[in-house]
Amino acid sequence: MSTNVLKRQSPATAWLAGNGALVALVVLAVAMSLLSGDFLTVTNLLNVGVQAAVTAVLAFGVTFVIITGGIDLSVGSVAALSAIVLAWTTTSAGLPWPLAILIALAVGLACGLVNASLIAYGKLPPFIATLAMLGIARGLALVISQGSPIQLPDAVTHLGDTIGDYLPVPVIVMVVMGVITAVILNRTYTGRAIYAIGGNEEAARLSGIKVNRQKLITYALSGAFAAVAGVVLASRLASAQPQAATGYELDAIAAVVIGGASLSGGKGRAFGTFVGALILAVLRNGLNLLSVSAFWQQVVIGVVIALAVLLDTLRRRTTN
Amino acid sequence: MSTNVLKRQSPATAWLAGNGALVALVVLAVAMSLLSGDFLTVTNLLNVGVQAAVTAVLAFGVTFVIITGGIDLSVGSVAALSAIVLAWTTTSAGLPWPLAILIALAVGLACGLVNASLIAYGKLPPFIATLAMLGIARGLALVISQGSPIQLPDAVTHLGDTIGDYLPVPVIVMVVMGVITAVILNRTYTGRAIYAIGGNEEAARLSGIKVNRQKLITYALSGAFAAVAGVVLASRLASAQPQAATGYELDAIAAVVIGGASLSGGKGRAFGTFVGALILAVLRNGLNLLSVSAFWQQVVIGVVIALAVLLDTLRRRTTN
Amino acid sequence: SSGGSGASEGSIKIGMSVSTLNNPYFVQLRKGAEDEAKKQGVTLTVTDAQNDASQQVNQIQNFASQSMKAVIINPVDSDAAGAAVTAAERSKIPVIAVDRAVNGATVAQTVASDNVEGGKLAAQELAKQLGEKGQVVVLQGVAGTSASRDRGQGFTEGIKAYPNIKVVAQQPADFDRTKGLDVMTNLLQSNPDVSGVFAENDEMALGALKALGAKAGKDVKVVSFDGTPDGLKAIQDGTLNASVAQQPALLGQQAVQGAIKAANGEKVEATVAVPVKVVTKDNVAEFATS
Amino acid sequence: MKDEILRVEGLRKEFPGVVALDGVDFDLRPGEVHVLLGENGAGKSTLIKMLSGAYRPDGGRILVDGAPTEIRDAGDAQRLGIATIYQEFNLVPQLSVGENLALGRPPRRFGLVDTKRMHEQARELLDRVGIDVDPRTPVARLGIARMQMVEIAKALGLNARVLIMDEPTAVLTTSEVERLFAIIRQLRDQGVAIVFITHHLEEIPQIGDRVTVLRDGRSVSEVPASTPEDELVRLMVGRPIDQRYPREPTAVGVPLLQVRGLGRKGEFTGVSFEVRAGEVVGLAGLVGAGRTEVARAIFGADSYDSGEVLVNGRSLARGDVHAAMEAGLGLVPEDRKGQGLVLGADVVENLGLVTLRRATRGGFVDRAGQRKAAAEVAAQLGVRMSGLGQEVRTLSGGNQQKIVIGKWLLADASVLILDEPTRGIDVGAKVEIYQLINSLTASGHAVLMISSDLPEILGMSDRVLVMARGRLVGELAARDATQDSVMALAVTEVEDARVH
Ligand SMILES: Nc1ncnc2c1ncn2[C@@H]1O[C@H](COP(=O)(O)OP(=O)(O)OP(=O)(O)O)[C@@H](O)[C@H]1O
Ligand SMILES: Nc1ncnc2c1ncn2[C@@H]1O[C@H](COP(=O)(O)OP(=O)(O)OP(=O)(O)O)[C@@H](O)[C@H]1O
Ligand SMILES: [Mg+2]
Ligand SMILES: [Mg+2]
Repeated sequence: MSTNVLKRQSPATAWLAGNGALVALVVLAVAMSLLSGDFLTVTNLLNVGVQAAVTAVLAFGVTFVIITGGIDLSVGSVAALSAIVLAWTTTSAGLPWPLAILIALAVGLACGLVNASLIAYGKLPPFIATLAMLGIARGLALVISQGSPIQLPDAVTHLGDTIGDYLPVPVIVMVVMGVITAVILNRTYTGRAIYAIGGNEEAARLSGIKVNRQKLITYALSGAFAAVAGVVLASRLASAQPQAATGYELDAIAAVVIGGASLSGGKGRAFGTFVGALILAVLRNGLNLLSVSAFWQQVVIGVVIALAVLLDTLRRRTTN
Repeated sequence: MSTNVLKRQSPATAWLAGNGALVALVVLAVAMSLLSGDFLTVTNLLNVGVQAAVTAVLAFGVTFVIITGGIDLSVGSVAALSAIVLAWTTTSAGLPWPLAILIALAVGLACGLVNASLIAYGKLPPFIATLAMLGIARGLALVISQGSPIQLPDAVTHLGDTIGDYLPVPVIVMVVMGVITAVILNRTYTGRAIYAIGGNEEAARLSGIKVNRQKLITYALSGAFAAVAGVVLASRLASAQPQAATGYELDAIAAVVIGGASLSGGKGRAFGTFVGALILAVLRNGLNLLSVSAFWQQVVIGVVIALAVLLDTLRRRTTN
Repeated sequence: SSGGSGASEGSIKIGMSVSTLNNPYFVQLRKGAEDEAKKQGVTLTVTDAQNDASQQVNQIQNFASQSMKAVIINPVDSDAAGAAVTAAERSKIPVIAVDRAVNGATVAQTVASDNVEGGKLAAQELAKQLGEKGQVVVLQGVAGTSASRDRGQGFTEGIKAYPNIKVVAQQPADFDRTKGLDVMTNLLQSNPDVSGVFAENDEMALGALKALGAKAGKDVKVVSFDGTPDGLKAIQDGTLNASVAQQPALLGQQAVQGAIKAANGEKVEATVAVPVKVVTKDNVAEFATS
Repeated sequence: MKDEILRVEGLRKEFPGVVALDGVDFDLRPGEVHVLLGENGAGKSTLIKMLSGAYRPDGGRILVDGAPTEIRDAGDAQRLGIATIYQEFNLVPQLSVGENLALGRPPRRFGLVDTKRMHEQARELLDRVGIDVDPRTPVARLGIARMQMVEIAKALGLNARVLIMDEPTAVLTTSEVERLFAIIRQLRDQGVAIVFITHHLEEIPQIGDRVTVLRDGRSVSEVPASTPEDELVRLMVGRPIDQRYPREPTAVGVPLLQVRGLGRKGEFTGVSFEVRAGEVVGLAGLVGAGRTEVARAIFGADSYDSGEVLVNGRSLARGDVHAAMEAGLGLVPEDRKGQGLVLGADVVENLGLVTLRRATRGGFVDRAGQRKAAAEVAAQLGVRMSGLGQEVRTLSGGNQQKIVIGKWLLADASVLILDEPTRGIDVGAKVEIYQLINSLTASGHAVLMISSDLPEILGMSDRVLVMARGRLVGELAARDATQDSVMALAVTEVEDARVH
């Protein structure tokens, strides 16, 4: 319309500008292939996929929350609790496994709803509500399991298997959950409402969006995704550990933020989160392949995460 | 004045409204005294003070950062690194301990400055920059110590002692750091600038505040405070542990938020943070005294933290 | 020591600070202690220091304010525990150290099995299973923890005796089963010819077994540490070749016995050595039942 | 020229996708009020942001006192004696008024901030602009108008040689504007050079000396402030506008909105009125009269203590925005940044927010349909943007305001409450909005319009309600209402309230 429209970005440039983390991932992958001959093999890449799966699924759930401007610290604990509930209901309670999986998902959902109620109705800061849930869910996992791992029945463990030679179920689950996340965020009412709430909660409210109800859905999604991650985690090991996924919340949040979301809300995408989770997985995998000493690993991981995001911000500044 | 200013709060009400956490602390303390006869003894209260000290000092440092709207996940690791550096310089390098303490503080400061540079100049999200530093500082602590704890010379360990019967040095350090925090926040240029940055960074910039420079100071303070906490921690244990203070960042942030700060910035006070740290310490102490089973403790801590903050938000809603 | 003084024993309160309960090994240790306490009719309070030395000091201090008659400490770290013990000493409460020694302060009794020694035994057993040659990887625990340090040190010392065994990689898997699986998977990419694995605890070994799949126990020999129920089961199944069992329940039981004696002012021996035992398929039956 | 304090030559500024300024010339002398005039998005704010150090130019140069100068940041501008009141407020909501007035330069004693002196200085400044607030009040508690006055006080506190004001009068009522003009004249007489931006053309001869007109990022002409309004409009818009307030009254129908005895402790009491189908009702009053509070209460944005709101004869639950919307109410809030827009989202998102529910079928949003609808309103309102994907944050102030109105036009509310709807909107676009109001009433909808712009109230309403001190103090038919009669009502009871 106006005359002063001058530069138009090509679609490719625009897409890249929105996917800065992807550039970092490619750089990292290229570096790893150069440093280790074992990196760029089909099996290893599948391994990376499998190893990214749990973090990625957790991170997809956290993406919803972060877009609303909230945070969910409880996902690791909720994953562990759901896994323990799954194992306990199939073994001690003797329920059939499909029912047990449903119960495990319901537990995750319930944890999310408790978070959401504290936040939406109790007006607790999300940090505090989900920190409380971090302790509560972990404690309950320990109480139920009496602190010991619980074996899973064989049927469930197939969720951790590989179909044929090249189709690991965790990778399938990750991709499916990623697609679900993308569809919810881009195409549904809740998805669009979430962006508005994160961008300006007051404006969203005055536009008729039921902010509390949407927050309820958001945290419930995060809880349910955490439960899925917990089921995948447990089935990979054929056993549920009460202390599983400790500290994964930071990994999940990091994946979301590396993927371009902002903790102040209103921004974030499923694909970015996916790339963020892959960056973390490639990094850990590569360090193992390169046999970096245990002490130095933490240093290297820190430096690479900072560099990856730095690459993104610098690129964004130069293209603007 | 005009008729439409009807409600005026009494000073006491206003003060309480600004110190909601204090109410929660009092309720908690009363509950503990009723439940356990051992709680309300001088020794035990001193214990609580000593046990709160490290978290409180870390939390004071984090308060600056949170007021600017940032976050510092690295404080636990930085505390450990500073402690290791202190122990290493006094033993392996054989430096006199006052010099070693200065070096340890300098290390904390330097970590803070690195965080700040990444955030202010590299435009990294604070979450990512300090998450990277969390790994880097921890890794360096392990590298320097070769993974083993380092004994501290006796002179330094007095920092963990009790002067006479009733003056534990950690408590003194905590109070001093708290007062410093309060003065910086309320009375110095930097303090006021920090609130402005957290409240509206653009407005702060356009008012001539050098935002980047103030952020540099903020994170440097957080790093230096973490170093102080590290020194206190190590002197209490008479040894520096490379794995010390793991996960303390969440406690520190929780203390700040319980104390009334908002993670979106612009709000937060030294006294609130202090009360937040005390709430956490009373809680842990009380649960020990009450012999709550280890698994249930995490559940109870979670529930009580949520209740404490809930009490505050409910009270605030009814008075408003 | 029971029987006659039953009335006074009923009022004995003992506090126990366990380094961490995030590991079945320590859960068993606690169970051994609790069972013994019940049997002897004493009140036992167990706290979890969550692998945090300073939290442990706090807990011991809190025990002192609760007027415990004796304290059992399972140190997060031997050096750091000194400060904790001093706190109890000041209140004249006898301290029993269990599983790990306390440095820099004197305790009434130390009930322990030797991690360094265990590491050496693990090296010997792995060497034996490998026919004294091959490539070995080590799965390390949380960097900087004493368990990881001591076991690693013992293993490194032990394996030196076998020049044909080469340690090709040492990577941290943080005592965690999932990480054991992931790290082992990755190491198999860079070291496909590996024939032996030493894991610094059973949990990581169980993860590694998953990664090794059909090779576990056969083409690749796996030796680990702790002898937890899941570990013993894997030995029975033939996937785990050996685990250095520390009999944690026995440790807990002995510690409580020592604590009761000390609380009653009886003399206790300075050290009680609970033997570590290498559990293999041949002798697993005796452990699995206990 | 020798006595020039500031000169701008060929200034150029590009943003991704937009050339905001394309060779602007402009000069400023001490003791003059130089008005910048231009349509929404013409580049006025961008120009002054380069003088204040908020942006750096991509081309051209700035001369201060005849010497080419680089203004790198706000600190540089302050040192050069340039103070700026931005179009979008730059206050820190959590901090007190006093703190905001001293932002970045608090008085210090022994290196420590001297709070007492800070508040004393604040008092003086607040007195100077004539608003009655305790310097300890957090800014977040002030309404938009008083925030504007605080902004003005803040700039005055800098004692600058050059004072730049970007649409300071957009949210002020006549009396505040007069107060402001008195201050401006006083400063001008002291030799301060003033840049003044406004879309209220009638203010230009009152306060201005010279006018520079910007169009599409270029300075198209410089004329004296006495130039007739029509000529200014032609220079600015490129075509004449014959009818500034094109109200076409329609047949009045049933009451759509009925407000009965609405009250909230300490803010407003006994507010009763109705708005009927086909009607535009204007709500006038001084700043702080409580009009915004009443509007928000009606819409459910805030709760109320007593009274009742009926839409289409049906009573509304209090404090429930969603229910109000379902019943057919709409509200264009006065604070576009805080309440109207998702600044980080694009034009389509913002325009589609109110109608999001309606665009949803089976949980899925028809985004193509949203886009199409957005493109239509944006064209109707003449939103100047690089495309529908432009982040709303980077739109010019007036264009942002058009988005806030646009999203409610899409909603097709049967009663639309407009709170300062044309704040910051240029003359051309205002007429477009008035036409839209006409078509709303023509199709049987009703409009309640709150405005501090009296000519707009008088020109566009069928009835005028006047509020003062939280009460409705009078009602005038449009044909009887004059600026004086409205003002007389607005101040009668309020005399004492405003002085303190
Ligand atoms: N940060 C930015 N990024 C991209 N475009 C921008 C940015 N800031 C301004 N623009 C564009 O520059 C043009 C000029 O905007 P400016 O704010 O200067 O207009 P204005 O004359 O002040 O208009 P108004 O009267 O509406 O306030 C507009 O098209 C606007 O969209
Ligand atoms: N002089 C004053 N002293 C104290 N409080 C005031 C004063 N003026 C306004 N207020 C209060 O400040 C709040 C918001 O002020 P604002 O100027 O936005 O009022 P408003 O009702 O929106 O005015 P308007 O009628 O212009 O829309 C209201 O609660 C109002 O009662
Ligand atoms: Mg403008
Ligand atoms: Mg108003």
